[in-house]
Amino acid sequence: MNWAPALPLLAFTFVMLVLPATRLVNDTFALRGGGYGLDNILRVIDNPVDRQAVAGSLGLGVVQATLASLLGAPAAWLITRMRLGGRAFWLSLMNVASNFAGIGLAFGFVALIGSTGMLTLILGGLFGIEDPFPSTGSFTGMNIVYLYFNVPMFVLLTLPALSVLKDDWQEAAAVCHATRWQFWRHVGVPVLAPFVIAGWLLVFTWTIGVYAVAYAVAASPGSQKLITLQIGATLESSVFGLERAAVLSVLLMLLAAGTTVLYRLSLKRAQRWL
Amino acid sequence: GGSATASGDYDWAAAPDESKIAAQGADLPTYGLAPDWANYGEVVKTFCAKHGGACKHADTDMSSAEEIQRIDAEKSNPVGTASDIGLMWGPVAEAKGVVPAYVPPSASRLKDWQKAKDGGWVATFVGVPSFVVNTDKVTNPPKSWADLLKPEYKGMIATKNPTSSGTGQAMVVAAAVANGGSVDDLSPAYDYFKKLKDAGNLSDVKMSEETLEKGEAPIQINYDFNGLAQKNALKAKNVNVEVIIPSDGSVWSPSGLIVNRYNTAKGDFLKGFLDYVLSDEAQTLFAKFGARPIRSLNGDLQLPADAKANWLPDAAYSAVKEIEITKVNPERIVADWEAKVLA
Amino acid sequence: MRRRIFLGLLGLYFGLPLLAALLYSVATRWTDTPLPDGYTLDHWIGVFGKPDVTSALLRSLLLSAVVVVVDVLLVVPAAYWSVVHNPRIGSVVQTIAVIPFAVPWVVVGAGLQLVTASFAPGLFGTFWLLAAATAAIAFPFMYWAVEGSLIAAGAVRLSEAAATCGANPVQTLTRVIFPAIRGGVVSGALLVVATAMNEFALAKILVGAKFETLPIWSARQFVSRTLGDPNALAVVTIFTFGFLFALSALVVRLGRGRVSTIGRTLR
Amino acid sequence: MSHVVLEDVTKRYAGHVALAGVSVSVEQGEMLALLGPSGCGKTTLLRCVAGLTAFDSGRLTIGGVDMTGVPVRRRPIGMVFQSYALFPNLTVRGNIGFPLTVRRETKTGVAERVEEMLELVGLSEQGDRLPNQLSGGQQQRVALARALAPRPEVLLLDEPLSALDAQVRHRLRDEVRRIQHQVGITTVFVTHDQAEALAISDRVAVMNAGDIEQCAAPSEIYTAPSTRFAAGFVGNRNTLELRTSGGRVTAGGAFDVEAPWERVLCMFRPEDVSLRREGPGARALVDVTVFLGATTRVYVQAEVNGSPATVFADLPSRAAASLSPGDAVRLSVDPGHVQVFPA
Amino acid sequence: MSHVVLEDVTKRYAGHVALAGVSVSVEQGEMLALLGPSGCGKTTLLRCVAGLTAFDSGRLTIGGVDMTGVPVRRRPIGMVFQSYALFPNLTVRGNIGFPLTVRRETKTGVAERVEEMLELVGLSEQGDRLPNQLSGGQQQRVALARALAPRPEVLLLDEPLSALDAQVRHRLRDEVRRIQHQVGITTVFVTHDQAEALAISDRVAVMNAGDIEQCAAPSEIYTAPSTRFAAGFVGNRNTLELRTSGGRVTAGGAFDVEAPWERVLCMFRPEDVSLRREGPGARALVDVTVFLGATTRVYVQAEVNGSPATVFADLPSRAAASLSPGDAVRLSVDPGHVQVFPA
Ligand SMILES: Nc1ncnc2c1ncn2[C@@H]1O[C@H](COP(=O)(O)OP(=O)(O)OP(=O)(O)O)[C@@H](O)[C@H]1O
Ligand SMILES: Nc1ncnc2c1ncn2[C@@H]1O[C@H](COP(=O)(O)OP(=O)(O)OP(=O)(O)O)[C@@H](O)[C@H]1O
Ligand SMILES: [Mg+2]
Ligand SMILES: [Mg+2]
Repeated sequence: MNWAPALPLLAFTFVMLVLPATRLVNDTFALRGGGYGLDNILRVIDNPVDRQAVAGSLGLGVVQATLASLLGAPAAWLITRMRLGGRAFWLSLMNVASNFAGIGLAFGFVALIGSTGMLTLILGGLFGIEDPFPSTGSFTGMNIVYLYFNVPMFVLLTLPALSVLKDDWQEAAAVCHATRWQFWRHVGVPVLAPFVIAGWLLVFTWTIGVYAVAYAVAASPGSQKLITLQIGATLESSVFGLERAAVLSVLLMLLAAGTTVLYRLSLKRAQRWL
Repeated sequence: GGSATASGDYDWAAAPDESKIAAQGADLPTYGLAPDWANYGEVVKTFCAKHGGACKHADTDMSSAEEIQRIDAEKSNPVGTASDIGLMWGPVAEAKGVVPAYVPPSASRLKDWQKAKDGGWVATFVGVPSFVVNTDKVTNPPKSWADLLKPEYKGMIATKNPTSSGTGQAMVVAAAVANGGSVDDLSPAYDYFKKLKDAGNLSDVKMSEETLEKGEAPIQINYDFNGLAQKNALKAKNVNVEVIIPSDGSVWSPSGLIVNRYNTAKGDFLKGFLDYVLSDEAQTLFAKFGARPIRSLNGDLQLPADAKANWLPDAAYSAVKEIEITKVNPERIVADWEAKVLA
Repeated sequence: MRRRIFLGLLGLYFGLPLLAALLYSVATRWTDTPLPDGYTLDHWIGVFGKPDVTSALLRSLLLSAVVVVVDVLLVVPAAYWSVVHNPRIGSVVQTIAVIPFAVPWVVVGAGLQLVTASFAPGLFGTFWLLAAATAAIAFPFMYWAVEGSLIAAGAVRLSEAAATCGANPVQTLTRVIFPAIRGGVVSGALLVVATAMNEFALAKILVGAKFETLPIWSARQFVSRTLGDPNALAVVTIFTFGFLFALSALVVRLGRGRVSTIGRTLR
Repeated sequence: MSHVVLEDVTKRYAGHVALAGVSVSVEQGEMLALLGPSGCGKTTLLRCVAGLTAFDSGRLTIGGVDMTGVPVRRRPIGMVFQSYALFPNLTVRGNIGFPLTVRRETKTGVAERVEEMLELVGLSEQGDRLPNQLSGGQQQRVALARALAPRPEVLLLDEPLSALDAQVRHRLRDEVRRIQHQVGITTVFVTHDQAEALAISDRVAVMNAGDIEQCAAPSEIYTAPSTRFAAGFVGNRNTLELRTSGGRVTAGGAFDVEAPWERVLCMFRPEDVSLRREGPGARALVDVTVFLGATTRVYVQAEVNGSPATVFADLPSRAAASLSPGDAVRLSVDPGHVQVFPA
Repeated sequence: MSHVVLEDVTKRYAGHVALAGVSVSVEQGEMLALLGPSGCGKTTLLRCVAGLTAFDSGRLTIGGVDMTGVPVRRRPIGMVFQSYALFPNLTVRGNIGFPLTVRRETKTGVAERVEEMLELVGLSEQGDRLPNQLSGGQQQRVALARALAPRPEVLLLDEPLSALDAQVRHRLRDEVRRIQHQVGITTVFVTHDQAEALAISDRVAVMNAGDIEQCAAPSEIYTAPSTRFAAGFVGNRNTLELRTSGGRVTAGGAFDVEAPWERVLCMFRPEDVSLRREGPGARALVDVTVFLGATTRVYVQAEVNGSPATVFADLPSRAAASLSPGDAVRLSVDPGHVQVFPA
């Protein structure tokens, strides 16, 4: 078949993405002294901090994906039912917020719920609540910050899928004497489930890969360990070898590949009835 | 180092051609040598003016390791010129081969461990890891490392991360020396920080001027000269900051200057600059910022009183020790910190 | 009613950090009081009076523009060919698109640093490498948006119709397909711009001070070893958010809410 | 008493009148077809009966009970949507059983009724398929079975056949009619296809612009439309605009009828036109013949009262076979089959 | 010589045969209808002619020129798609002018031709609208004008009317026919609606399972189908499966025809059935009558050769008015109108 018009893109992405990725795979197995082996991987497995980081990232991914689904699914549903004005506002907000995963975000949250943040002081002043918020560098605090871009991410991911839920199914359920709740239980939720699962998987992957925010909120010794932070630290501190960064990056790629397979399977399930 | 293939035909060992310095400095990208860091902005400006030029100094903030790596990565298309490093990274840079074999004449005034064997880096000024405290927030500021363990400072102490920051690494050495260790034995520091962490006193907030100002992290372990600069800056905003040298000990931790061996197009400028930072003039400029010039530490420089205006009284430094910090292997600190403190 | 409360709380969550940053950007002194001690526009005036900020802003805009152009030129023909003639292109591209989605961009940057050092050392540190790298990490957003709108516009049918009208492939692409998927291209471009405006890791690793973009400038304020300017950072944060929000609202409104600005789809 | 009664029901959408005071009643066990052009308000009327749309004023009773305030799911109705609206994740059995399970009927009770309905619509073989594994016609039958399963008193059908192609449509039309007879359920059937309305229903209500123009048995609607709109909308009709003289209109000898207005529209059906070689009638020339199967449509150019007019006649194909373009013929229409309306 | 000639064209999709060696030719200026059930290969055949689908073996010539290897855009064809495939961003004028502008015709040349085409399809008023501002019927006409604008030699129409509702479909069917006559262009028209095929074309090719079963004039297809499939697919037919005796089959007195097989299918059209109160013929009881407008379909239960059979007859509505369910009648069919096929 004919590939010509796609060759520029394929060549470009090959050089810019596939080659670096391949290089990382190579560095995962290449030993400092020459030759190939599993030493680098074993060293990462042995390192308790790397283990903490893997656990932290997976935990964050699971919690984020779950919270983003729980909040994002109804939000997306409500957005689809809005008039143009409201929809334009919310879509734009979701759009910008989903990309707002950087220093500005960390800054905003510190100014809001840091120990001397605006909201902290208001709550403390008005209701005498001491320490109402966890520190943004802790696991819980990070979850609060990450939702800011993950909920929009989930909304944007699932919005197109929501259009599969036809209005007349609700009406049909009503004339079948079903309550609204029965409609959601028997039809709405089962139909949307594959898309929600797919969105969950993508948010999970995305969360684990986020670096800039983590860097901004959690770079102190006491804060939550994450895979990306370990990678970043290696890049910042190691002159002679980036093996650990390579190993952890390959781990991220494997996670992504795994979730992508699950994601495809989940969507395939949806195809059964669409 | 100095192989002909990588650095072309440029003769690093020769004395700089002073006439070229102004032109070569016209465009000056540096790594980790910010104009607001230790008065480097002034230092560069004065040096350029001296040679009849005006430098356009633009900096990218990096850790020492990143600087070395970066210089190596861009060797065939060199951009970076000069970088500030924690001195323990000097030998690392030399081993990596990113610095030229040039020993400036002024380096003769330094002790052996304060400069490169084959050239390419020199110590510039020293800082003391100390406690920078927002006293509006902390009415009873800690006086010693031991104080930091008190429960009243729960969640208040922010530090740099020794896995990536030179300041953080110096802090580890200081804590080791204060707790009975030495440059050869940093283990007391790890035990200490482990205790500090388990006590819950370490904050997981980032250490920065902003978190200091707002009292997010009211106790920060930073270089004395940075603390003094912050104290002055925040005074303008009516925030009170104290810089406290730990009474149970700390260390004189030198910073150094490395220059990019591959950037031969600016070779004369770099050689001149490497020499200049040890001149009386440059050393005085460091002092005015609050950093002790290395030559002053060595007792080789008499500073005018106004240059010391920003300093804490000498008495505060009585427990501070001088050490050969280049004996410390920074990559070792990263590994040990992870294994012994974080795990 | 319940949906009002839900949306209200959500709006509050999204609005409050911005409000805090906004207040910070107009605060004279703000330490441990719930609200700033006083208000001033000095930071705003000061920030945009600073040549380093304005030129960083211009650099970011230039970078975004170049990246958008590169992505459009690379992605549109590929997506078109994939949808209309060879679906296998789509599978390959989708597989590649996983990389920037999963691998932190700082790692992509490090990998590129290693790769260019071995293959094209002359490229390292140049604006073009940064533009190319940013285009590479942002391309999935463009691809998803364009592919989605190609399918929605019935590109296969339209191409066949154009062929029976006597149009050659280039005429088909420029006169029929491109105008029909403009909405998708614009929304893809929006996400690409948002990415390029916010991207920091690649810019830091690949060019740094040589081409200081707005995020690098912000990072300098935030993580600098010495004195940052938090008020200025607040100004830039609010400005960037507002700029992208306005751009986004414009695009959504022009598309009458149908061409949503959704780049990633679950299809 | 009538089973479903609407009295003066009105519905406005943003100033646009969708129902302009509709009154109509449907007898027990009767099938009423709502026929009208797109946008005339058929769906709106049906949705008002179902409760899916709330009307602005008027009254609706079903079985004598006022439906005001009764939610959709408590109304004794079953409904088939134009798009079928089958639940995509449920099998055929799941769809048909849905209205029963939501009422918490027993498992076996549900299963029995489902089999019964599958039997009724002839889908016993396909019970375990998903809707997207069925053809359009099969989906339509599932929708019908689902609507009938809970034994509603009234069945509402919104253009249930319009998405199907002609052949399937004809077959299913007869099937819907058969099932309705068999079950004996009161039914309202919305369509814009007049042939369908005539074929399927006991009575046809012709709607136009939000109101019912005529409601009568199919043959009456067809042969004796009471309004010009009904005449033009139901069946194909030739329309001639003619001038009267002395209270009568003569169409150049084609017919001669009373007409109490000055200018009139004379409408007559193509099957009521006769074309003969000889004899009385208006002179005409055969233009084109279109073979329609059993009949052939013959277009003729006639001269009626001095001006040219195109008239079409449907003749049995065998009779039309002898006519070819250009033949001269005499055109006549039985005056009893000409409807006259003011122009 | 024929204008479009297909010789033994075959096309396979992953093992599934879409075209099983089709040979057919279309004369200059002729309209050929391709009629067949869904999935029989009509679209595939049309797309092969257009070059949108490549066939596996066989030969296609247009105007005597072999089309092998000729790309779509160089073939002398115009095509109208089922979904119209209008360019959404171009106005009506832009769409119609598109095939001309891509050929780099002059601006005024394009504009003139566009106006001409707008005139032809009666859309002069709507020239500046966008496709989504047009009704389905109007869109269809734009598609037709676009296909005709570059004066192709051959026009290909793929179910151009199937997306429209019945009334519009009938009107446009006649219009397409008129335009085709007026332009005199060789046309292939795909449809699965037999009434449409009969009404519109000069010849009808009945397709089944990838092959053409019969290709003949509409009246011949209708009255003398050559295969059982054609007989069943075109028009409504009663089908009785009967046993012969002595080389003849008698249907209980309804008819008596030759039949050279042991078991046969007798097929006859409802309009060829006569029902009389008295006289010869098979005994039957009227079951249901369905009013179809000009005709009424009467279902009767007859006893044919000892077993019950349902037969339907289409009678003029006036004649059928006297029949009601339960009436006893005599059923007969003119033997000349009975087709006999082996069972
Ligand atoms: N939700 C609505 N909002 C505004 N106007 C509406 C709405 N629903 C229907 N209408 C308008 O009310 C009128 C009647 O609509 P309705 O759907 O009842 O027509 P219909 O006879 O069913 O037509 P069709 O045969 O096209 O389905 C139309 O003019 C339509 O545009
Ligand atoms: N691209 C394709 N890949 C595989 N099979 C195909 C493809 N296109 C058509 N077919 C198969 O070829 C056969 C003929 O298809 P075609 O579209 O020609 O039918 P058709 O007569 O036009 O039917 P319809 O009336 O439904 O449009 C069908 O069985 C169809 O499933
Ligand atoms: Mg309707
Ligand atoms: Mg087809």
